[in-house]
Amino acid sequence: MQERVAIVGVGCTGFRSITPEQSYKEMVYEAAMRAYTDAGVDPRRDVESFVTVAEDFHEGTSIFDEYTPDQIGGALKPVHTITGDGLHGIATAYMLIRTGQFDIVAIEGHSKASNIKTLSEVTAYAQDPVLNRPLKLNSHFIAGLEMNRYLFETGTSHEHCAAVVVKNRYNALNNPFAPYGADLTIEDVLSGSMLSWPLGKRETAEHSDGAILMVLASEDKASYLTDKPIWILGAGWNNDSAALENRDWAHAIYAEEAARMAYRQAGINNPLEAIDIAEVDDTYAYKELQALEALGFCREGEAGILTVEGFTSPDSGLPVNVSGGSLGMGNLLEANGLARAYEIVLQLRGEAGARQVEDVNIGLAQSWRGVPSSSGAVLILAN
Amino acid sequence: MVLLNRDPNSPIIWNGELPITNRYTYGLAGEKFFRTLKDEGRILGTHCPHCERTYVPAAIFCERCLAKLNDWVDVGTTGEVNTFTFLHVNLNGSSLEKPEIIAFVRFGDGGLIHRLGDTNPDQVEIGMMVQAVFKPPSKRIGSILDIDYFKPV
Amino acid sequence: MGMRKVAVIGAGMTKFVRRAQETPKELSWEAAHMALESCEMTMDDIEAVCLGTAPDAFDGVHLNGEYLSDGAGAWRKPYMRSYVGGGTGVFVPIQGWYHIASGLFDVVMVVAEEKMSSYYPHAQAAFLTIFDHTTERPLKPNLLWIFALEMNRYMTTYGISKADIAQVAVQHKRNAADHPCALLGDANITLDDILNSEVLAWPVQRFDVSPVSDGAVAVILAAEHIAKRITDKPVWIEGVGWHLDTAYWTNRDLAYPRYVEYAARMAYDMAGIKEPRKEINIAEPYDPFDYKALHHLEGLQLAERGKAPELYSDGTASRTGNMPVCPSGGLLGVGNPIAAAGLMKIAELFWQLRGEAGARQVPGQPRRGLAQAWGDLMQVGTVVIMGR
Amino acid sequence: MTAKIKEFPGISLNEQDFVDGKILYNFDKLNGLYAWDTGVGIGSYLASLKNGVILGSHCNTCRKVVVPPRTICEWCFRPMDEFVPLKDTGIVNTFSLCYVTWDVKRIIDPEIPAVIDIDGASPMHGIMHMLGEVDPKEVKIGMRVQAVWKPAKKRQGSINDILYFKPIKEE
Repeated sequence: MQERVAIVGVGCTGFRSITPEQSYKEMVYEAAMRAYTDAGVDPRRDVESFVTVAEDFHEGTSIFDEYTPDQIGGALKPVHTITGDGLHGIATAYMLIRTGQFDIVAIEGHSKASNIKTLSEVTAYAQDPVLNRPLKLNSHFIAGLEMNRYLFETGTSHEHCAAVVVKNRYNALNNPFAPYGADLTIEDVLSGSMLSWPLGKRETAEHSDGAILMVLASEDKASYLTDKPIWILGAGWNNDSAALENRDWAHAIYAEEAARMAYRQAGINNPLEAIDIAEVDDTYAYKELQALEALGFCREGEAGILTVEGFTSPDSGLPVNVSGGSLGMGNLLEANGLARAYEIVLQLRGEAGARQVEDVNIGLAQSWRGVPSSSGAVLILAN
Repeated sequence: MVLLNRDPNSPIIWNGELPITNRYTYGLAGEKFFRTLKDEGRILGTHCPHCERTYVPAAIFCERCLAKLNDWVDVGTTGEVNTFTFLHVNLNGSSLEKPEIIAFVRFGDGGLIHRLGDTNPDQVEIGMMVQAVFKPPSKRIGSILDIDYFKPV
Repeated sequence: MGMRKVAVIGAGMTKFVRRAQETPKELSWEAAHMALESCEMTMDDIEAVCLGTAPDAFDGVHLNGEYLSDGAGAWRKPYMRSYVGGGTGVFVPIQGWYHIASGLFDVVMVVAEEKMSSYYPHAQAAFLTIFDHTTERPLKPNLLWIFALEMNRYMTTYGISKADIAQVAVQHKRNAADHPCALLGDANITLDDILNSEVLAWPVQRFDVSPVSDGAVAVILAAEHIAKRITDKPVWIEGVGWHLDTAYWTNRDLAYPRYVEYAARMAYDMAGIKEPRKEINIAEPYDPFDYKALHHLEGLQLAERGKAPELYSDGTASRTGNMPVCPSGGLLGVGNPIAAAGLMKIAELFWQLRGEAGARQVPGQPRRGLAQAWGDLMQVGTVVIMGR
Repeated sequence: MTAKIKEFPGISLNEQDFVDGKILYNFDKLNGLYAWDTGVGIGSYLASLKNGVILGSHCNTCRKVVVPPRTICEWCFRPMDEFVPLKDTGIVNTFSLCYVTWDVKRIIDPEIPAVIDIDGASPMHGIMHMLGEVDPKEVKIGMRVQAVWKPAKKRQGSINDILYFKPIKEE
């Protein structure tokens, strides 16, 4: 068994609403080359196993894992696919290295959301085919139900949610990879059209295309490959009820449980004290607030107030989604968590450019699999 | 990142589809739940004595302990609005002319997702009691749509 | 520090049927529930859950892993679904293995489910969507093509006859007659029945093919200290291996499955096996089509290239032979609910190595067995070696 | 264990059970429409097909010519060095005589799918396509074939711009 595992290389294409000049394979190759160059490894020689995250209906191909190896250097090597978020993928690579059987493992995730012409209908096909799908409802209704109950139980206001949009899209202006940067006011956000009241369209992340690949290594290899290893202190993942009828509508239980698992590994008792920067799921604005509470950064009902007060802005108490989050970078389907973790890696290395936060030693990334799932993951990284 | 130049006459996209057509059985629990809904206009749950939870709609297993559930209970047709939303978009993402009121109506420890009717948006609130409005027996087919909608009590 | 040892300590499965009444969740639950009961454990003992199911097209649910999670026992537990096409059934126990070998968990439930009948009217049509969307799907390919193309190449390269291959279907379907979950067991089937069956896609005939099926299988894996406490007959996972070849399947020789060889070598290395033909007592190679069992026995180094039919003609592969092959009845006999079929092979080895396989029991107290699956575009090999 | 267990779960239905209304069920159909970006490699392949040319690509490091063309060599992971127009002739690597369509309809005259190793590409490098203008009984592995193209005006930049491959008559 190998105890310690580090991220030793990262590569990313940047994100845009469309990417018509390249196929998904060419896009993934671009991220892969950057990551392997960053890590100083040759995938054909050095990388011993590969993990990818993908969903068939997002790709338009059944058993999509078929098409994953060539563009990541994985042909005729141990490659497998997880139908999870990118953070599930990182957790998988982490486990593979910890077995002692592999020293260097790569993890890839991407989005070609722009290629799905009927994304909302594809998403609706994830609803229970007997209980829910006959109602023929756009899946945003699930977020609407969840947000309403969350606001009701916690006393969070609509303005609090809008403040998340203002912050994250403003942060995105400092991120050259983020296509949705904007300088908005709370009124701008609230005056947009409704998706599923109380959820507004401007509180929902647009989709983007892009790819991310990361290289993980065991402690021995990591110290040989890089002088800036980013250590995995903890990885947690969890599922709440799959059935809409059985879940707790107000709370992100999956995030609570995933955080519990990750904190236990990392030996963290007081997250707010221990963690210097966080990148959390904000595919819907209220999700960021719900996540901050589930992750134990504050008590229930406080996240919105802290956001309005600026506590989660860059260079404040706990900078959250300095990258711009999904609201600023776009919803990347299975790659969302990788984008969150990518920012944490840059911050911990001190390579985040104009948006670099000072004195960061421990960072947290969190993700959610989107409606109608109740599945998410948490990763804790340190420099 | 590549050395090759794209043929300037290349088509940018290739259009296609996933031709997926499915037939779903209702399963062990669904069979009894929906037969009872259709034939008797009753909503059934199942109870797990070990976890002290009542699943609605009825399930054949407890998701917590995986025990088989044999204890069927009638939970009535009136439940509490646990949460609701006004949905402004269609299945395909286009705007609805008039938003639909969608609610999660609590029965036992579970409940049903459905539409609300016979009410206007201003009157809907969390905690209100609503009742299932069934289609006439001759029009029921054994479906969640055998309930037309829920209306305030 | 050495590697953590991982054992299989319980198993359960549903019957494999053409059309199940159960929903996919319910099938998963039935197998999971039975696996728990088999080792007298409860959900409180299960620390994480791994799920295998192949394309979402069959169950007919997008994000199918999320949909199936409650049936698989994943409520408020760490849960992931993995897939490598048809190889998934033997991959998902590997996924369970690395969960435990990583030191993060001690007890993991592994579930594999497939309900092919939900793809209606014809499950086979779903396979159109596994081909490249731009360069191949416009030709309207079907699943039979890839098998027929590979089978023809294999037969022609090594001069193997249809009769050589049909022995496999005969033996597996006869073996399956003893499996209580089997869909197509037939104790009296003959070589002529296979050879005279309807031609679907020459050289593939109706009885060369395993049946479209619904079903689920579950096994419980545990770390050494737990396994020894729960049972005096743990079956250890001694080696695992998997390899995925390039997606450009028309750019490689289909006569020999080198990805299976690579996967097998990885597993043999881990298990410390130097001479597989002497050290493997039972083989459960993947047999969705009869020639595939032969193809895989060669890739697994259990037969010389082109010589696997001899294992069947000289009796080596029979249930009482020196190296029984598919004593379960395999996919050809028990059925082929894709991911579940692969995990069925793991359950079979578990029962065989514990001497609990009933009428199917291989004599001589076998010590070590191998299960293998294959899938995608003739591309992936997954191998698990289990031993007492 | 299986010896001890008498009953395995799993309820088997007949197609007639659905017809007779003995069980409840419903239908659904995915409206899954996609517009996949073709990119540099496959975009150029399709453009070439429209001009009646099968395009490959060449890796200097591995000294291989592959088809369909890609921009990355999966074996050395370096960018491919150049596009290479290939011939429209080749050798049957393997084939089948298929009496069932993709959606499981029976047909009398078989479709003949084949892998055809394309002349000009490295050995064992081919594409999947159909054979035509040939008696099914005459098809052999190793047989030489040539593409039959749609008329230039009707080509769309698709793999279907080749109708099928037919045997080359040996002079």
